[in-house]
Amino acid sequence: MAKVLMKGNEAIALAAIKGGVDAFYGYPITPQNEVPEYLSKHLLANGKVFLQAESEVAAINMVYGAAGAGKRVMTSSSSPGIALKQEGISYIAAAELPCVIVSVMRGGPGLGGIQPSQADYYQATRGGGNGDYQLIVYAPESIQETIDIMKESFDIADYYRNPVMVLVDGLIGQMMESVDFDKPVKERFLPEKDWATNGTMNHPGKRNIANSLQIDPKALEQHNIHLQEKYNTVKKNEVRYELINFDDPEYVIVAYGTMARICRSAIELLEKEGISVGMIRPISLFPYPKEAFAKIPDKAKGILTCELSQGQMLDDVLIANNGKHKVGFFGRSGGMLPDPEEIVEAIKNFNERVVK
Amino acid sequence: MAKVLMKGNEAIALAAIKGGVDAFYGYPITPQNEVPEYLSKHLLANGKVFLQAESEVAAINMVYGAAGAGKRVMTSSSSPGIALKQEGISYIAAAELPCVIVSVMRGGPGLGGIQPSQADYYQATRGGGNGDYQLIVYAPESIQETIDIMKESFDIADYYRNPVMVLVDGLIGQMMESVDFDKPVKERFLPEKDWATNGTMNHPGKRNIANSLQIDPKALEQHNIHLQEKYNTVKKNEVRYELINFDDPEYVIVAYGTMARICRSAIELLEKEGISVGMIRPISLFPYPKEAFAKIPDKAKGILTCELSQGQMLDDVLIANNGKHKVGFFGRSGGMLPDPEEIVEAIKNFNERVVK
Amino acid sequence: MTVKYEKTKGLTDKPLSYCPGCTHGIVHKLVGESLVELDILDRAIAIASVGCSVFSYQFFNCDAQQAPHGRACAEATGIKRVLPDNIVFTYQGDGDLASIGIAETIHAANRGENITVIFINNAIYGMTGGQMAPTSLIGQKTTTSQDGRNQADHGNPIKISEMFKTIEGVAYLERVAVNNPKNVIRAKKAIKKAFKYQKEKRGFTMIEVLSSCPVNWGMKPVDALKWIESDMIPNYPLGVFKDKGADDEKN
Amino acid sequence: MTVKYEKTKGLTDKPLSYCPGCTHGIVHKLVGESLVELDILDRAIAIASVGCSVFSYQFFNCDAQQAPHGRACAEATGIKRVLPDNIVFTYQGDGDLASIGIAETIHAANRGENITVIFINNAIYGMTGGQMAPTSLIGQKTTTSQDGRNQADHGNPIKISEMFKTIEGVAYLERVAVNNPKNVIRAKKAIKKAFKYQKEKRGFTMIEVLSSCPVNWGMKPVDALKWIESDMIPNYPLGVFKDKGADDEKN
Amino acid sequence: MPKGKLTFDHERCKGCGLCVEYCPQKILYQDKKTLNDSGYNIVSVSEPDKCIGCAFCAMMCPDSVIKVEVDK
Amino acid sequence: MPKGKLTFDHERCKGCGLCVEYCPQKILYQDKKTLNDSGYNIVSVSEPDKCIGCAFCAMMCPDSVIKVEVDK
Amino acid sequence: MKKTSNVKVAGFGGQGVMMFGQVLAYSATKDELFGLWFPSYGPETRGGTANCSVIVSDKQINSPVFKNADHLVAFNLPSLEKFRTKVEKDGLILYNGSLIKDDVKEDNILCIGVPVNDIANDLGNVRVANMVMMGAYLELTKLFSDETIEAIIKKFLGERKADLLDINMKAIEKGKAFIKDLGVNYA
Amino acid sequence: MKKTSNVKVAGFGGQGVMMFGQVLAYSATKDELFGLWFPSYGPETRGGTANCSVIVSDKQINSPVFKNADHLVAFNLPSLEKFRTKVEKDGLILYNGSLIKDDVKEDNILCIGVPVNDIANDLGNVRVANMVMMGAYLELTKLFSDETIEAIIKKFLGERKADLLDINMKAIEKGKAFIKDLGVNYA
Ligand SMILES: Cc1ncc(C[n+]2csc(CCOP(=O)(O)OP(=O)(O)O)c2C)c(N)n1
Ligand SMILES: Cc1ncc(C[n+]2csc(CCOP(=O)(O)OP(=O)(O)O)c2C)c(N)n1
Ligand code: SF4
Ligand code: SF4
Ligand code: SF4
Ligand code: SF4
Ligand code: SF4
Ligand code: SF4
Ligand SMILES: [Mg+2]
Ligand SMILES: [Mg+2]
Repeated sequence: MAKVLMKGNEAIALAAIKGGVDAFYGYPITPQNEVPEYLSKHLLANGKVFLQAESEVAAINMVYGAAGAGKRVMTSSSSPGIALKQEGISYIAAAELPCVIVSVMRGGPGLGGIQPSQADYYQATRGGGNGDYQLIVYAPESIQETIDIMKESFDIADYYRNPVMVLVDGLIGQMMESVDFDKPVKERFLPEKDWATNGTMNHPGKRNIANSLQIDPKALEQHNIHLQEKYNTVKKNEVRYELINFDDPEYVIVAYGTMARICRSAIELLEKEGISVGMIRPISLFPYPKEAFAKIPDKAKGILTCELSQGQMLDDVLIANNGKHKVGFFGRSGGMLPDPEEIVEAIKNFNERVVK
Repeated sequence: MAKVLMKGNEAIALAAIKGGVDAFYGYPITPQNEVPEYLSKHLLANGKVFLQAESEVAAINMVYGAAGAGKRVMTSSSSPGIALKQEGISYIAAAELPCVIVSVMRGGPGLGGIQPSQADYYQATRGGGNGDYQLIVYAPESIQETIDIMKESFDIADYYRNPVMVLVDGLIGQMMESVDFDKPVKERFLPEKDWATNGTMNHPGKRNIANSLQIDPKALEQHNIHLQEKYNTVKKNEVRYELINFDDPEYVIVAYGTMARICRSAIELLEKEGISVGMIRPISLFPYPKEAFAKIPDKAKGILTCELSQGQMLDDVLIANNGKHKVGFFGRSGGMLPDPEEIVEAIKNFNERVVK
Repeated sequence: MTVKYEKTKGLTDKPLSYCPGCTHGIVHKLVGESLVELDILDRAIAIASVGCSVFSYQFFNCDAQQAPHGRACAEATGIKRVLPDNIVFTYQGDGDLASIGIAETIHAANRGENITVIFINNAIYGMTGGQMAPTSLIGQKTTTSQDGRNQADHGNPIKISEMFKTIEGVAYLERVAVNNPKNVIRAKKAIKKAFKYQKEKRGFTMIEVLSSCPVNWGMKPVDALKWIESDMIPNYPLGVFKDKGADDEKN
Repeated sequence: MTVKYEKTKGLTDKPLSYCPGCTHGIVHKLVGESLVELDILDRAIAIASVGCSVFSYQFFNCDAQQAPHGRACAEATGIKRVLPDNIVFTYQGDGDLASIGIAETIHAANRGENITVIFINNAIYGMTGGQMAPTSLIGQKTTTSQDGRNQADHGNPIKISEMFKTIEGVAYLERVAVNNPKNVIRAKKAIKKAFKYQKEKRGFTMIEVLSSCPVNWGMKPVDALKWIESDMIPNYPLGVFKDKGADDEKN
Repeated sequence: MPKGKLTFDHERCKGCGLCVEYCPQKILYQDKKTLNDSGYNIVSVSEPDKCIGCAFCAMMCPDSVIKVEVDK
Repeated sequence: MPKGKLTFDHERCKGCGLCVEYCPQKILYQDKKTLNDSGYNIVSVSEPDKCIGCAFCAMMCPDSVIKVEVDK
Repeated sequence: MKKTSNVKVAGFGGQGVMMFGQVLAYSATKDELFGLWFPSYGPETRGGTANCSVIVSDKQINSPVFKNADHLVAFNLPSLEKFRTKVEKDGLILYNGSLIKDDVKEDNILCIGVPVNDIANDLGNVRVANMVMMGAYLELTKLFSDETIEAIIKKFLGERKADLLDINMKAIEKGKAFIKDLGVNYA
Repeated sequence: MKKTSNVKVAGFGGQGVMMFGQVLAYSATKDELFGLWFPSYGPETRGGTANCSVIVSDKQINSPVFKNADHLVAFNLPSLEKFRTKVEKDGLILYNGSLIKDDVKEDNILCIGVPVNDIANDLGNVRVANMVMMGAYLELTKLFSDETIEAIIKKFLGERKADLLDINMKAIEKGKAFIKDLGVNYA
């Protein structure tokens, strides 16, 4: 397949199909509507399942059901819609069921607006559902990268029996780029889903149960410890990030998604002005690429965290940095996108932006 | 009123009445049921509003309505129930409406269990709703402190036009202690609620609107900046914490709620063994008492974060500490409560517990 | 010369945000006129829902709240319980009321909350660009039922008024349409009556209005009104489904 | 000697977690027996809901999932759509189904999902200690209606079967009670028929079972069954509300 | 028969044509030559004398463009 | 009339008394003297010969304590 | 009295375990001491075992959780087995001699069986067994005066069950008498 | 061509603004360049102004957001006013001369009005005004060949509207002719 021009949301949908999705359950919300629209057409036509649920709450619980039944299943939504899914997500993570959740972020809080934003970083990485659970969260910067991750995400979810969230800002959902669907996906050994609740006829002598209730606190603590061990394995194996212009950076930018792309251009502009700026671009937000920060040269003057929010990933930057360098913040929000020149300014006035 | 023995949940309810609550909307969930049960009796009998909603989602939106109408209103719930309220909470914060949300934490994730836990720290402090918003979060350690904070919380909510969350673990909800309801509350100047949507007859010539929609990204960004400024004021004025045994501590524990009380006893035991351990006890979780960390002596050997979770407040400790001291973690979860002796052990084996 | 018809004071002067020929605008006028004629505008509180009418808080000339998607009836309940003497109404689309918000609507009805619900059934998700609504007709093409809705894949069109008439707390319930002057006049009567009942504290009142979405139906505005007649009304018959006060209302 | 009655293989051997005399146990048996008699146990998937029956995944002798409070029908839909040849059923209390889960239940019914819903109406929130349910009777004292439920403060008891019979996608709907042997036999027939319809892919089937909660009603188990007769049945009349297959089922 | 007089708030008009369609006298038309600021063709009366003041046009106008006065 | 024979799985019994109440022959009783491991009084048959094997007792028992065999 | 008493009360649901603990906590409050009570239910609210912890102290109570109890009051065998190893040196184990037939022995711990069911049955109401135990407990620990306890029990019974006060107080008396008869001393 | 062209296209909803931009991005992809398109809707989907950004480049595209456009294509006056100050030095402003009567002038920027509505009306279909503009744009920028554009437009129209291909291509021709007649040179 040659390169094609495709809208981000549609590319997400097609990539899901290539990733082997069996069922989609979701509810309309801007700016992710092209995901269900595309899938409604192509899944039903191929004997797969598409269902527009009555709400986000229903959708995530349909996902629970189908995931428990052993199928590859996904949902997609945007900010307030993801908020409504938090209870269900916590259940799915607790029951260790694999699924893929696409979150296309818009401006908040509340109903907010429909323009691109990254103000749901907390929502993705710090839950909002109850208890100690984690999603595996990827935040691609381009439609191509979104496709590659989407295709792989079902394998990753199955491998860890954990929900994977693909987190993009609305711009990635709404823009069109030239992309290629044929990049191969890393092969993983995926064991049989012998835990699937698909009737004992498929596994005689054994009842399969999808469950998150552990009324005995000892058992529940044990389960929590097991989950943490799993998350630690994820931390060891699934960290992804890109280092850009890291030869001898004077400053280091940390940014993901669309913001990272804007910063790439800013770095080029700064280069022209003789200011060498590197970038850590986290691709996985959980696990967060803490180790990348160790690679920042001691003499670097500071780290500028750039987000389309009022400062959420900033927490992880501060934790990863752990006091080593000065950390500054630049953010736009509510759907406002900075141009590269604004980032250039921010670097030049780094000292005004230091938070710690 | 002399001291009375009262169950935490009932004390929360009575304190809310003393704090002037006009209306309660909630949905049953263990371990907070005595809150609505007590209020159902005493609010209706006094011509106030009590309504058992059809769900947590409905309840939080009833709260939105009544808060927008200018009344003192609250809800209460527990872990999965709070998860369901996240969208509504984001709306209320975005629309800048005052209300009080009581969260009585149980073990998670998912349905989990019904025993005490502190695994909803993220849920309380990092949202889960969409967008950049903050609740003002208090985490008392005793029923007495819960009462005092509950009584004050309505004033604080009104003052900042922001939701206040009172976050307790299930133990505080379920236990009984000797308490006093008469402690006076700090006086605050509370302006008229001239923004209340109570009919233009009450404010002729001006329409009042409770709203979180800002379709113009410029306006939405402006609103976000305004919110951040408000949160910064809160950070300046409303930080609360207690320093315990801070004369010359060898180690410093950071703990809140029930965990802090267990640690108090552990500190006494350690003192007997000649090990001097201090404690920072955050009372406000947002704003987080970062400044307290500056008071830790340079030569202290480390900071032990103790939580009834797998490590959530730990993030704020790491951020506040910013690399200055070694940070360790001790946690129990799923409803398991450590006894003071376990904390003693943890301090003695601090080095095994270091995370950073 | 006497004024027979002019822009109602029940609406603000702000131009409506609806597409050309969208009958959301007609219903807005009927609501505004009713509030003025019953002299309750200054104690009215509108709840705008999420849908094309999300901006209706800018149009109804009274206090207003904007509710999360589907939760208008919960928000209205919250207000009405603390302000029982105000007039509280919601304005909700079929996605908002019949899909995500069905629980809140049923329970407000069942409790007999003394509020009025204006329910705009346009058989589509207008604001989000034309996805299937629970009320979309069998055979109707939408962006999520591109080959036309069929029962097996998408389920049946939901009959809200038929369902709500079984609910005890409902005081008045009528289905109307705004597709021609005669029906608009009937719709006005129904909406006004619903508000009158609320004023009289009779309980939950709801008017289901068959309304057009020319843009997402892919029709000219006039054709859209004809489609209401030819396709919607046969599936959603007009009429009074419940009237608790019918006896003392016979004038 | 032939065995006339013994513990069904449709249930596991685990002792039930219900209080003494709670009729949740009777309904469990009827479900288990039906699955065995229709020979569908090995393709059955039970959805346990949140309520006293939250542990029912330990009791039904088949695969099972445990759903978030109120969402059993959504979960069942998710499963049934990907495994259309399995038998999927939910077991839900009145808090779970009629309060928080009413939206998911209505929409599953409206889509005509080919699942079976066992709806335990015991007029109370059992598991959480006796709060008012939407089905609690007027006058009934609960921990959140301590002076007895009254319409003005708490709303009306909701009539689920009456409401659901208006929904197109429902294939079979009956209200039964398990308060005496005669009614238990009727209940068994209804539950079995519902599963039979599902096997035949006729659509959504639901059996509303009037059931006891001696503990939270504050009654002895036997008195609780008498209260079903004297107080519940008059408010919730038994009978078939809908039977799409009545014609070809007349044997 | 009463006589009607129409006044248009042209800037609010969106050119949807509902008034034109539902005028029983068929005396309204869209003026293809005149655009308002929003770019819509405004509506005019072809034979004002034939107006019976029924206000159907105004009633059907979603955007409150038309004021109807009658003389009776 | 058929004759019935009952077998009890006493450890499952919770002493609720439903079987006792709904036995048409009134031949079941709670044995106040015998507790099972869970502390409940178990159920016994006073006049086994009168049992008609209707299985009402078993049907009403929520905890599957009773097995009924008939001889016909 | 010892400055702080950590008490564990355990038994079957329905044996009045929670009330036993609460009476202690209420009494502490009445006597202007600090009282703290908290329950720990088994997996299900119904059936199973129930236990609660009580702390009575003359100073502000820190940890509500304690590793070992000073006093264990066990109403049935499973509870005794569960908690007997978690009693402090010089502590007290009071157990239900009616249900626990074997003698209980632990080093450095005073172990006393009280046949509370039998005594209560003799009084004509097995449900006051917990108050028989209360009598024995108070006789040993001397924590609260009869007046204090009576006032609290009165409150517990409320108007609806006021007629039960007598039998409850009688049960306490019997419990005290049982200890006196044994001639053991603890406090 | 310049290595990267940042293009802003703006106008009323319904003037074919989005399609104009997408045709450029599709053409880039077809020619194995990198193409990027993104929309920015006004507060409401309906009515109001609409605009989109397009980037065509021979290398991987970084920032999708640009401060100033190389080329502004403005279909109405509000759009022109909104974006005219955000065009690069040596850039190009193409505007709808049918709706914008006054002459447009900006320093160091080539400003050309094309009466696209009039030309499209002459062709018998005002809806192809955007393709008239496309013709003018391509004649000036030389970004894509006629074959590329024709293939893309064909795809856009699909089978249902295949009969409109002719008039669209004619519109492009007319746009090109208009520029040729002016005798301006840009690329
Ligand atoms: C929680 C949530 N889910 C989804 C949306 C997206 N959304 C906005 S409007 C709408 C549908 C509106 O349709 P309807 O209620 O029928 O109103 P109409 O636009 O047709 O008048 C949806 C799904 C949202 N804003 N919030
Ligand atoms: C989201 C959520 N809300 C509330 C609860 C608490 N809860 C557990 S069971 C229950 C009510 C159960 O009542 P019902 O469905 O009638 O079942 P019953 O116990 O009466 O059989 C509630 C509210 C919960 N677990 N999750
Ligand atoms: S999208 Fe449809 S419902 Fe919404 S304003 Fe336009 S025509 Fe009306
Ligand atoms: S609480 Fe009620 S419904 Fe629940 S098991 Fe006990 S008796 Fe049954
Ligand atoms: S008032 Fe009646 S007759 Fe006159 S223009 Fe309007 S619709 Fe036509
Ligand atoms: S109905 Fe109103 S908006 Fe439509 S064309 Fe007539 S005057 Fe204009
Ligand atoms: S089988 Fe019938 S007669 Fe025999 S004991 Fe049981 S209920 Fe009584
Ligand atoms: S019905 Fe069953 S559980 Fe109840 S007493 Fe009889 S045998 Fe025991
Ligand atoms: Mg609609
Ligand atoms: Mg119930």
